[in-house]
Amino acid sequence: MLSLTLTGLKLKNPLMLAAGIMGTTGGSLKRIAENGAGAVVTKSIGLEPKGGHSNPSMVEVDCGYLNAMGLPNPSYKNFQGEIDLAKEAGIPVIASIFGGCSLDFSEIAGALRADAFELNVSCPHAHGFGAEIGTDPELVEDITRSVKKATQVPVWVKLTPNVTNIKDIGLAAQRGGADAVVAINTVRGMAIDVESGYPILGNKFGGLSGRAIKPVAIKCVYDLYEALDIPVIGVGGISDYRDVIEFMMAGAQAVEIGSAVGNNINIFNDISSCMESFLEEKEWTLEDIHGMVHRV
Amino acid sequence: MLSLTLTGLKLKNPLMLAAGIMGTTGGSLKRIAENGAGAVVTKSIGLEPKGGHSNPSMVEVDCGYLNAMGLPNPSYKNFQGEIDLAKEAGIPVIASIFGGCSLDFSEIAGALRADAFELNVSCPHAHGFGAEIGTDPELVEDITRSVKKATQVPVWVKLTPNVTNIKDIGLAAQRGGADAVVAINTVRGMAIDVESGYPILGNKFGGLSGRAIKPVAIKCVYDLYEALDIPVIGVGGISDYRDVIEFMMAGAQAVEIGSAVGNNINIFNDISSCMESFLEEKEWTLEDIHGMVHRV
Amino acid sequence: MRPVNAVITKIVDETPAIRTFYFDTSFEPIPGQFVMVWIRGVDELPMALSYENAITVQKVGPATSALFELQECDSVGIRGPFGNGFDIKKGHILLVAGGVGAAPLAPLAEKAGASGLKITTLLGAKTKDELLFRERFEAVGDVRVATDDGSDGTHGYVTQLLDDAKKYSQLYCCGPEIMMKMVLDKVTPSKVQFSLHRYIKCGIGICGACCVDGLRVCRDGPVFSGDVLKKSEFGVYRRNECGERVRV
Amino acid sequence: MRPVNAVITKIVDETPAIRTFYFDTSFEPIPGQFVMVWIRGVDELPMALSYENAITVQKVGPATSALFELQECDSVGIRGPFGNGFDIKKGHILLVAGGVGAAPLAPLAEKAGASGLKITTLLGAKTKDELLFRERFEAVGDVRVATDDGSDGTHGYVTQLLDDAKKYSQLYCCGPEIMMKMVLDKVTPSKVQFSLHRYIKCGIGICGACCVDGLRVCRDGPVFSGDVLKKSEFGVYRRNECGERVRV
Ligand SMILES: Cc1cc2nc3c(=O)[nH]c(=O)nc-3n(C[C@H](O)[C@H](O)[C@H](O)COP(=O)(O)OP(=O)(O)OC[C@H]3O[C@@H](n4cnc5c(N)ncnc54)[C@H](O)[C@@H]3O)c2cc1C
Ligand SMILES: Cc1cc2nc3c(=O)[nH]c(=O)nc-3n(C[C@H](O)[C@H](O)[C@H](O)COP(=O)(O)OP(=O)(O)OC[C@H]3O[C@@H](n4cnc5c(N)ncnc54)[C@H](O)[C@@H]3O)c2cc1C
Ligand SMILES: Cc1cc2nc3c(=O)[nH]c(=O)nc-3n(C[C@H](O)[C@H](O)[C@H](O)COP(=O)(O)O)c2cc1C
Ligand SMILES: Cc1cc2nc3c(=O)[nH]c(=O)nc-3n(C[C@H](O)[C@H](O)[C@H](O)COP(=O)(O)O)c2cc1C
Ligand code: FES
Ligand code: FES
Repeated sequence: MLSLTLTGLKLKNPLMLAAGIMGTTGGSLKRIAENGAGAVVTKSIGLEPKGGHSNPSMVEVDCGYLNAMGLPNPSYKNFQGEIDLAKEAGIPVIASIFGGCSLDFSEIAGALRADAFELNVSCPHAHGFGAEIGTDPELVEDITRSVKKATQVPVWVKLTPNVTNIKDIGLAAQRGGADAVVAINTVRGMAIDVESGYPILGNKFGGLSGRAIKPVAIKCVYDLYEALDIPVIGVGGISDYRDVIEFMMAGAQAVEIGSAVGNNINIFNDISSCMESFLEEKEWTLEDIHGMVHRV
Repeated sequence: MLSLTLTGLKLKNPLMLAAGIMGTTGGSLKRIAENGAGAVVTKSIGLEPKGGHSNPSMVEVDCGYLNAMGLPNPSYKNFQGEIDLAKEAGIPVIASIFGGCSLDFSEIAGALRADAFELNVSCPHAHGFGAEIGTDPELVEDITRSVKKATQVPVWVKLTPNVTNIKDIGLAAQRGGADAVVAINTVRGMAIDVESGYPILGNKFGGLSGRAIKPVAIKCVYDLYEALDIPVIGVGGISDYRDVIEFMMAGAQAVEIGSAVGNNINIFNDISSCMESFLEEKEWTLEDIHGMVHRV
Repeated sequence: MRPVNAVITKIVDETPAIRTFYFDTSFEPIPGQFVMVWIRGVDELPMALSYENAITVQKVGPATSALFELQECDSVGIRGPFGNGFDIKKGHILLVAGGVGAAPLAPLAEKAGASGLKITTLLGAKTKDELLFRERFEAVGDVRVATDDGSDGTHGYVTQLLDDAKKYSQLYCCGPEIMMKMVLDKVTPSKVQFSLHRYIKCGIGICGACCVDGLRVCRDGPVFSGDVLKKSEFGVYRRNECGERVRV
Repeated sequence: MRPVNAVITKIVDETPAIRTFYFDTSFEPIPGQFVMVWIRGVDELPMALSYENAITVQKVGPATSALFELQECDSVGIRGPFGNGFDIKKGHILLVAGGVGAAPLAPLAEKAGASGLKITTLLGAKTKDELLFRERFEAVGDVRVATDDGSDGTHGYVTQLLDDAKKYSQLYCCGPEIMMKMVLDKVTPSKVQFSLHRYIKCGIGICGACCVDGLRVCRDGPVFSGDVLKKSEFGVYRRNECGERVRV
């Protein structure tokens, strides 16, 4: 009763592992798959191996986490084996990829085999002036279009909430041919150690994830659902089944779960079964709740 | 030991009441003043009396609150008495004001007597296309300049975090002649009732405040301190003295406290005394911690 | 807290204009506490809990009318209980209820009765039909009645029955502000607790919409001792939803 | 949790390359748990708690060198304790420690000793000077020593001392992965608990940097039973900070 088709992919449930969580090794992706996820998204993979920012790279804050991992990854040249291993679990494996320009993105997408690509256009490593490329509609459209040319599989574009108007970026992705958008990546944030005056993260600032950002993500999904024709995938602060329902009502066709996996590696199974009971009791289907808030 | 001069105003401590909290009546402003605040900011006051959005206008979420009050206010024509009453407590009273264009703002600032004005340029009622005026640098500069012409007292500009680059807006305020900027107003957010599919707020979406947004506010203050020459006033998620220290280290010269007043009306006294002990133990002055993170 | 989904299990017509809505959820209130009742798509209103799991509503405007259209099995969203509630003092207590003001006083009467206090109630309404919860008050003590039109009890305001206030250890009063002001002016302020009505927006003590001078009705109240109110704007003016002063 | 400010109260040179740093804060660990030690402005590193309030550090690179420059009264930021720690089983237990791997085993020995278990320790190091916590292990049981250069005890690896493994109820092992792999290959896997070393980024079980197959060293570990590791990548390869496979 939770199964669905998302941009052509068959999922047994709408709960996916978010990028960057337990996503660097085939073994960890497989473990999450076996724990009930409908699909898994890998760590964002780039052109060259990267060690990421120096530690501390993650810290718990009120109701969430701040992280600045700095996109550590083994490069796409060393990653196909991990994807293949993850595939053994029998669910779709989506490769998250990043780069500094459309050429980087299309090189990677052209070389990796995965069930879909998720474009992380919210990394702070763009060529040019160091701004996040995901804040520039033209760049986003351009990157999306070039990846669509480089691959046959569905292409999702993951959006940053750190923009004045997320609809503009979503529309750009749609124009570029995206099969879906994913919202949201982390929210810009910073924490300072009051004992010393040092920023806690090695990179000084980072991205906020976890329960703190759920209302922000819900609003982004709501706005994107209104503006776009392609599916919206929700992510940000999900920690129980009610959160998933809330995202779907806002307009998400499926969701991804990140930070909450840390404290509950079995969260996909747990949420699936709670969702089933909830929908049964309400006599609702996934279709019924999808975008419900726009209809009441 | 906590006293300071902020844009020419003498404050006994750097802890101010944020706009929109207990700020509609002279009596409530006075009560906060008597509970230890260094200064109080009024509810944002506009041209005409406004009843605001329909209820629910505020709801508690994880680690914070969502609100969409809709700027209820009695209009500046009915407000001087409240300010005068608040003044009886002997601390600076800052009038927060809003409008749809620079004419609205200067009309109000020209008519009200207060110790300073805080321009709320983050209200969603701008003339034109309904976007928040605080996201447009030119409008912000223009409004600031016209208020500066209309009044002799210090003018602070309160910024929204819902922009791609808050520095641009801060710089615009500075160019317009602002004496300080205040960051941040609430973060766009939404909550949905999963039992019914209704958005919980009468206005559908609203602004997130409280502990959830502190890392976002700290980053904004950090960025503004780097970019601007005028003082930055920090606000967002403060609930204890460590939060205040964190804001000041990020670059805030003073702070405002909003949501946390609800659960602790005596928070200004409480934080003052904790801050004094902390600074004494560390042998630090307010100057030492102001902007400390930029120097380590 | 987010609103809890409360399903209406029973609806009772108390008077021609007043109905009690029972829910499937108990809110375990202190008598005098209130909840915010969200009629989805319409409005959210403060309502005293008249039972552990019920509110008693007078139809006065759009939102209460919308509430009156709900049926059993419909649901509302409820936040709360909020506020302080009444402080029950020992001795012989007097309840002074005007109109729907009887709603928070009836559970107080029952709780005080259960702990053996002596209770007298002065119950007022426009007409005999509109007298609320008479039986609940009678079950725990004496009841004296006043109606504006003289259709039952004393002809006139319930405050006219208030001659022997001195003999009570504590007074509890809820009703129209005018009536409560008359009570405040007639008795020793420190001996009366009033449950106030102000425009409630947030309900959680942050926005300040409900302030009587610096006091938040939703958080510091809704129950206040008369001596706190004596020199305040209570009885003089209240605020409308814009925060403008409106004479009482 | 945010890092706690831990002030260094005492520094003890344990061997030429290993120092113990005592803090003003007790972390009340289960033996085998670790903390993330933030040397401000430099790096944050995982370190086992060698005492309730201390870590014992081998100088191997930039961050540990920076730590060695700190003095008493300096402070570090500490998050933790994290991880599962050792599961102490009844009977006669055997500890197998290689180099700084003795750090998490010493508090285990003391806790087991205090609850009356019989303890034998095989202690290995490059040279006699580098044998860590010998006295702590001797205080609670037998100790047999091996050094790579033969300067004390058996000449060679500590694993050479591992002939009579069957007679112990449980083995506890920490040291270089090569050495731990040799232990795993020599004994009944379900009878050994290994404390693993992997590159730790978040320390809280979210990022996945520390995974051995699907298992998170920082959260599901750092202590794993041998049978869990038997068919894993343990002893075969680990990941560098990019997540690339590196042969052990
Ligand atoms: C603490 C408290 C407890 C209350 N308990 C009860 C009760 O048990 N039974 C009962 O029938 N009524 C109670 N009320 C009053 C009730 O909230 C109003 O009658 C109701 O809000 C009217 O809404 P309406 O839209 O039907 O009428 P409207 O036509 O909108 O207004 C009629 C009157 O109700 C007032 N009102 C409207 N909205 C609010 C609001 N958000 N907060 C406060 N007043 C409002 C208006 O100011 C006006 O005076 C209580 C009020 C408070 C403050
Ligand atoms: C659970 C756990 C407990 C540990 N306990 C101790 C202990 O009690 N005493 C002790 O001396 N050492 C301990 N270590 C190892 C210690 O963390 C490394 O020696 C230290 O990080 C080296 O840092 P460096 O910058 O000085 O050296 P580098 O030159 O950076 O690296 C030297 C080695 O340390 C590794 N290393 C560097 N950073 C990390 C990191 N963030 N996480 C894991 N390994 C890293 C490198 O991969 C390399 O193999 C423990 C490691 C783990 C995982
Ligand atoms: C440790 C960590 C690493 C992340 N790495 C990536 C990444 O590589 N690519 C990406 O698109 N998002 C990354 N994210 C963002 C998450 O995928 C997700 O969008 C965000 O954390 C919000 O979801 P959550 O609140 O459920 O964690 C990362 C998040 C965390 C916490
Ligand atoms: C109920 C409520 C009403 C508010 N009204 C205003 C307002 O009128 N003008 C304004 O500039 N900010 C307003 N704010 C924003 C606060 O001043 C403050 O910027 C924000 O709440 C973040 O601070 P906090 O986390 O301490 O609450 C309001 C916030 C809340 C919660
Ligand atoms: S209604 Fe907001 S403070 Fe009472
Ligand atoms: S270091 Fe991040 S999961 Fe272990």
